[in-house]
Amino acid sequence: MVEIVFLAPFLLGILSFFLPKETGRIFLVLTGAIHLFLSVNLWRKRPEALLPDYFSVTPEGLLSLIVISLLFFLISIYTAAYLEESKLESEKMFIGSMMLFLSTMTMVTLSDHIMVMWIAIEATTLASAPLIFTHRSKASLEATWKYVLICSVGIAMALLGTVLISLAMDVGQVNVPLSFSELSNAAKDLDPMWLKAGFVLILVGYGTKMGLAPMHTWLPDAHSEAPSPASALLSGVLLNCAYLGIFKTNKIMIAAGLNDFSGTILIVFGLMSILAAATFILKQTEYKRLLAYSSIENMGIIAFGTGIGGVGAYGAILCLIHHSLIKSSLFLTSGNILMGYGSRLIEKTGNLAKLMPKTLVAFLGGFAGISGFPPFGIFIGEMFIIVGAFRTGHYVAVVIFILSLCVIFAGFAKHVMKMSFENVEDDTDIQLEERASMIWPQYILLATSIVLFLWIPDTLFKTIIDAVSAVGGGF
Amino acid sequence: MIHSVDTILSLVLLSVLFAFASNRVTVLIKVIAFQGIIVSLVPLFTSSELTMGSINFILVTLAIRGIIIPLCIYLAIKKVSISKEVEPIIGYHASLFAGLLLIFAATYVSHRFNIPSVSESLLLMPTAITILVAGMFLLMARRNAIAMVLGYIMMENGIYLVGTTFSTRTHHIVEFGILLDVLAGVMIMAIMLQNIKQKFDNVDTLHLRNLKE
Amino acid sequence: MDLFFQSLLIICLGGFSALTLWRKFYLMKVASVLSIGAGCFLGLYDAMSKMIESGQYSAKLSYLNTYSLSFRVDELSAFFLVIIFAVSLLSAFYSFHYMEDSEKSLRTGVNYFFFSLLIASMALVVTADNMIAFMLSWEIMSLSSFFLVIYNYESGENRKAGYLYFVFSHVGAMFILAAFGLMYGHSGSFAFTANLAAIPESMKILIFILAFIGFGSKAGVFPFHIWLPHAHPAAPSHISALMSGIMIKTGIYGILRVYAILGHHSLACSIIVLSVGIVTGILGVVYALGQNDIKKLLAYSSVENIGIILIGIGLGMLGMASSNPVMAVLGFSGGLLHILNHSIFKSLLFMGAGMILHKTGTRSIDLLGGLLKKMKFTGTTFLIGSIAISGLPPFNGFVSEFFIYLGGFKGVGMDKMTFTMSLLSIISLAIIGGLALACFTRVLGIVFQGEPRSEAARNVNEDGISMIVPMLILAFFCLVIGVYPKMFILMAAKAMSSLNLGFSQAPLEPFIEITGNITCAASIFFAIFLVVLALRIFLYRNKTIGSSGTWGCGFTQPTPKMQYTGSSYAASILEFFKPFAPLHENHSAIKGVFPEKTGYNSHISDIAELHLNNAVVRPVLYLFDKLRWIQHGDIHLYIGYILLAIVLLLFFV
Amino acid sequence: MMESIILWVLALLSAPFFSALILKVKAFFGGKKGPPLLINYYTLIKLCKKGSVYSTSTTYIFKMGPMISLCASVTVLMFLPIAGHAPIFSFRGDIIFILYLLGLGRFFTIAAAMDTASPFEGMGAAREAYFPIICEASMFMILILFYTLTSELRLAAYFTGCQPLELWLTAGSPMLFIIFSFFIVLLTENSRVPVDDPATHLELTMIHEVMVLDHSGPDFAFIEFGSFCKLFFYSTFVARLIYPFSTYNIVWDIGLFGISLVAVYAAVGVMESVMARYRMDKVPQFVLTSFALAFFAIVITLEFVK
Repeated sequence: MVEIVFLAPFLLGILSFFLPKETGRIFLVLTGAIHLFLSVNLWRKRPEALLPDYFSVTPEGLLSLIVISLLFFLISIYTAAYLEESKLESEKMFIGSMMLFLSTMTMVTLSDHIMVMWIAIEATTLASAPLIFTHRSKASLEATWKYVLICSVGIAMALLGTVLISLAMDVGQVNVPLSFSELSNAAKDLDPMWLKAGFVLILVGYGTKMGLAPMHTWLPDAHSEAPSPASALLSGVLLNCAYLGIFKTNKIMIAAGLNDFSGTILIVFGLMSILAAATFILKQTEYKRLLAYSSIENMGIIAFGTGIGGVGAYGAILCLIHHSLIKSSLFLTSGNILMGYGSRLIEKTGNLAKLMPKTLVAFLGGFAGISGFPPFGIFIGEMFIIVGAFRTGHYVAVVIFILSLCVIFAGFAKHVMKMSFENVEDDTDIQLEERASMIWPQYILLATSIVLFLWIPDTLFKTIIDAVSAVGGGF
Repeated sequence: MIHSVDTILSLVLLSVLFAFASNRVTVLIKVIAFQGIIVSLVPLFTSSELTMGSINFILVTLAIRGIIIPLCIYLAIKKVSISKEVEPIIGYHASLFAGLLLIFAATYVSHRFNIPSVSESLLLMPTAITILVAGMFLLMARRNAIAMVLGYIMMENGIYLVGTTFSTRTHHIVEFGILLDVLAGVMIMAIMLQNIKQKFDNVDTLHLRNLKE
Repeated sequence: MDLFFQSLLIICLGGFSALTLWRKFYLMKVASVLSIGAGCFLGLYDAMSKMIESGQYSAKLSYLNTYSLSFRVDELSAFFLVIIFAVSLLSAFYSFHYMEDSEKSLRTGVNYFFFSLLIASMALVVTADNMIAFMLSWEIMSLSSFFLVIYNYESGENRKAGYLYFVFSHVGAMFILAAFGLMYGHSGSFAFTANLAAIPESMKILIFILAFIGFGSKAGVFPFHIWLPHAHPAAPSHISALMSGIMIKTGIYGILRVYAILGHHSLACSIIVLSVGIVTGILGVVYALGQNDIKKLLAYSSVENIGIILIGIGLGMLGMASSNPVMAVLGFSGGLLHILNHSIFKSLLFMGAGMILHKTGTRSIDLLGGLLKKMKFTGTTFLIGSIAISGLPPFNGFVSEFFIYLGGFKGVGMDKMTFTMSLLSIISLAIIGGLALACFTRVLGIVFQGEPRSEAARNVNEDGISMIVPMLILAFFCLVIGVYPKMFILMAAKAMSSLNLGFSQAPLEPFIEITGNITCAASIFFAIFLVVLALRIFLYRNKTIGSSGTWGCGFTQPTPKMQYTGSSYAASILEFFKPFAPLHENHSAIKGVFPEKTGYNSHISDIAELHLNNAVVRPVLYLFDKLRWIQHGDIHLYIGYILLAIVLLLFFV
Repeated sequence: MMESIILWVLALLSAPFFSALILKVKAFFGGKKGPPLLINYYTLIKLCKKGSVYSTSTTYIFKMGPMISLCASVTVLMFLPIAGHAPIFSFRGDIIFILYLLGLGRFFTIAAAMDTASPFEGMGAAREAYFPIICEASMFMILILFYTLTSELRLAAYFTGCQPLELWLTAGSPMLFIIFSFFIVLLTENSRVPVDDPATHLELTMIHEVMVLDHSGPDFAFIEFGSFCKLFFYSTFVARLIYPFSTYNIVWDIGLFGISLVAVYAAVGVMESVMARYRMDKVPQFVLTSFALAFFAIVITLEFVK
């Protein structure tokens, strides 16, 4: 009974619209807990789906699911405190959308049918739009508008891509269900030209959602305007969901022996994303946008790693997991900072070291993690990607990769130094008490990254290997 | 040989040109509704066998694409009494010319590829490509937010048309899911339109370019 | 678990205990200093015994299920371990009285935490035996030292220093990673012991260059040294001692290790190392001479010494390239010994500078003066350190430079290229020696001698036994190595044996002969000194010893302000190096018959820093600035991007 | 060995005498009678009899300075093959040790000068720190040439017996360059005209003399004696190069060596009499000349002679 994992939050989400505010918060945490329980259960049992044509438990899906579930649970704890502090008007809407969002993302991870996956991914857009619009300001309206429109257009392209893949089946006279696993098995017989065209469209489509440059344009707006817990969810898990679509399509490509084609495209998009992130990180003025661009960078890294294949693909999966953990922690931290200083501008924030020491620990930890310092997992992921790229002989690409990472680090570090240590001009009084439930979720997320950096449980490891071996990854 | 569906599809092509040239939002909505109806009816002509299920599905599609979606937008406009000008970025004449070029190119491209279409229709593929790209054109060339939403719907229609051209293997439930998604998307966009109108007093996207870099 | 890992654990324990005990300031200091000290002591003992037994110890930890983190202590590692633990031990004790601000209790605790991490990670860097373990420890080292550098983050200068350091170390790490990536690309294994024979020679040179840049940026090799003179002064002095004394040597270690792994003895690599070493050495000391900040000066002097070490290693490599084992052995052992020596006297000097900073509150040498009278121990040990760092006998700096000289002279008799490089190394060593002498007589003369130039320098005292004793110990070793270098040079020679030089046993006889000669020469000097001392005592018996002010050559109202300043002392030498050390003066012109009070200040700029700004930072910023239009806020074009991406990609289908 | 020690003692004893020669030559050029040849001995004895006055600014380094610089000079002479006879000590690389030992002496001279807090002594110290850098470079340049000629790195290998002749024979005319180069180094290191004028009365223009302004009594005697020894040391180099032979008879050798030494000292004297001091900023160029000469000598030797 796989479907319950996404049906449960769906129903609970609908239900939450009818609950009073205070109950809603508890309900949210509860939903997170239930979902986590269900996901862990799913992980352990790996049951068959009721609708095996549409849903199945795949290793890559499981990985994403468990990350989503864990993140959502922690974020829901934070959200409960956050809502108490921030006094949103549309709290009910927010909580309900969070749960629906969770439900749709879960559906993405569990769907195996290419159309169903499309439906689920489009549904995530719709479910998350209210989250971005929470503040009801002009800016958030603009961000939501861009988000909905760009993502819808992009994802429409993915739909076209899936249609083209089915065309490739027609041309190649393959008659199997439209599920990723079946398609991978029959990939050799698919018509390569239409498959390629389909892949391109899917890549652009889901790439829009994932935040690959130049389709990333909605991302910084949406992340900066959404309330921080929502940004954490968007950046931490939504991007992964979109990546899942690309990953699975790439699997078909590799099975069809077109890995050169798909790999090159992924590498190019990855590099473009990293460069785009570098462009805007250098002189960024808002810290939430900074984090958003850093997400674009990391998505670029992941796409690059996937394109490299081999040990690079393994590195990409590690980056994916750890990026979710670290970036969501960073976004939650940014929520604290935003509430503390009341401004999104880097200029107006400063001297976290003195004013918000506990937040600073989470902030610096997250920064170190996201820039690829040990003991956080992105370090090892990036290392694998780089050595993998050398192994496969992508010298030019890896040189660009390394240099732009350096530029990004220089830009990022500058802002972080400013925010953490530099004095703010006037005596800012911090309007936030650093309470445990707004600090510990971040700490736990970072600690998870550290633990997973040092030690990966066998079952998780096996799942990762199952996932990457399908895209020609390994070690 | 002229396939029966080609007749109505040529009307769709014409409607694209019409949409490009028109400066009124209401006209555009009507064009979209017309396209929605035609596009939903195409499977009737192309499918080899018609089951009860598929006929039902066609009816539902017709209802959503041809009626509910345009109505949604129309109501949204009505409610907030938005100015009717589409505010083109690319002028009407140029748009018209682009539309002609587009139709030509679409025909050329679809003939280049040897697509084993399930139907013998000559115009199906060119029309699909045309409205797909035309939708994107509207998205890019019209400042009016409503026109952009309409462009998106047109694009979706195009994709649907491409899908019906050759995909017979998806179950209706899946297609229905897709349809639902589109519907929900359009509804959310309609809500956004209302909000834009409330916040900015009109739906010109000129106001929506403050977030950058 | 091996004693080595146990000692690291104890060290880290000290750091953690500081984090937990920070509310009780003295308890925290005692606990963490004792724990870190005990760990270092154990580690030192262990490294010594490994050095003596020369048994290779290796450990392998399974990592991420399929990989491993392997560590191996061979002779080279043991050599570095000895240095790391010894200096860390002393600086841990030094910190006890140095970190006295109980109001910054939490910050001190954090400082101890990262201090312990830094020591542990350095020890792991020099023992790491595969790429993963190496990069892991390397990055932890960078990270923890970054936090140590911004200890005093209130000052903008320190923040800038921390930032520069952070960026440089990350970029450097990326270069190292690229070098490792190339190796991995050919061998498909993360192990350092992997067979690299299949790599083409040109690729080996490329790998070496990449690694050299990466490690060089940590070691402070010109032009990647820019962070160093900013970061070392910013850190608390015991950290500066640690960073300058050993952390930058891990860069040298990396270069040596990569050299050993590649087993590639080409002329090209040695020429690169040598020429970079020469430039680093000379410019380092020139900039040192131009500094007015005592810790900055010491930092630049570290750059200089890295240059000397590189000259030694480069000569060794040159010897290998021209198959002259004696030259190779002399060069490498000189370079290695200089690593040891430099870590001794540079920590000593930084500790001295720390004492001055601690007591006077200023680092500007032109505000100091006459400290020797008030700070007997600091002054004397600083004197010893200064002599040693100038490479003068009978102290340790001379011994290593002597070996490098001998190595250089061995190369003089060889073919043209070797001859030219050797000639350049010898001459530049001579020039570096002379400049270092000028530089350190300047520091000594301005800071410790003469009359105090400010109130801060006038009222000083010297206390804090835990700060004095480490300096005494270090000074003692300066002398011991200078007079009895045999044991230490044998240590260096032993370390050399894991450099994969191709001959199983390095010829040791020349060492014993040379060290004997040095001991002998030093003894002669001391004997004569004793005779002269006796003579002096004899001549001064029953004499009247007068005391008066310094003769002012007719000027009867001398003030401390009339003394020669550090800037004027260095001015004429800097004039000579003007193209490389542009001088910026800042003074208002004197106008009128009764001019107002005026001031003068000057500083020299580092050309690497200038050019980094002009040639790298600005173009990069410009380029990316130009790209910023892509995100201009207009949704229509955003949708256009999507279409464009599709259309472009469809062309490739 | 015994002979070496005797020679060393002789050298120590005769060093002040030779220095007085310079004064004599200068007096001759000035048309004066000049001080007696033993003037330096008188001075030393006089100084030794006196007590000292120390500045209140000074520390123990001020007292160490004279001792160390004297020690350095005296020790250096033990490695010097006087009159072509083997020195007391000699080992591979001793020349480097010697040069650095002289450096140590310089270090302490400078440190002692800085100890007095006198601006004039500081000025002298700065110059003392500057010019020898170039000297040292040219010394090493010469050393490289000698090494290529003899493959030895011992002072004894260059200047004992007929070794200098060997140098002349292998290198030929470039050796003339070396003599000049050495001579310039000699003038610089010992603060003679045209680098420094020991007889001037203006402190601003002095180098060595200004650095020792505050020393008095036996301390000053040490300094004076040390500088005599140092001058002797450098003069020996030049003397051995202009008289490269050896008769293998110690008495003859001493005699002929003495004569050539006299010639060198006289040359210094002549130099001082006919030349004026250079402006301070011209001095580096002058010293660089020696470096250039040595460099050319190497180039020529390697390119044309071998």
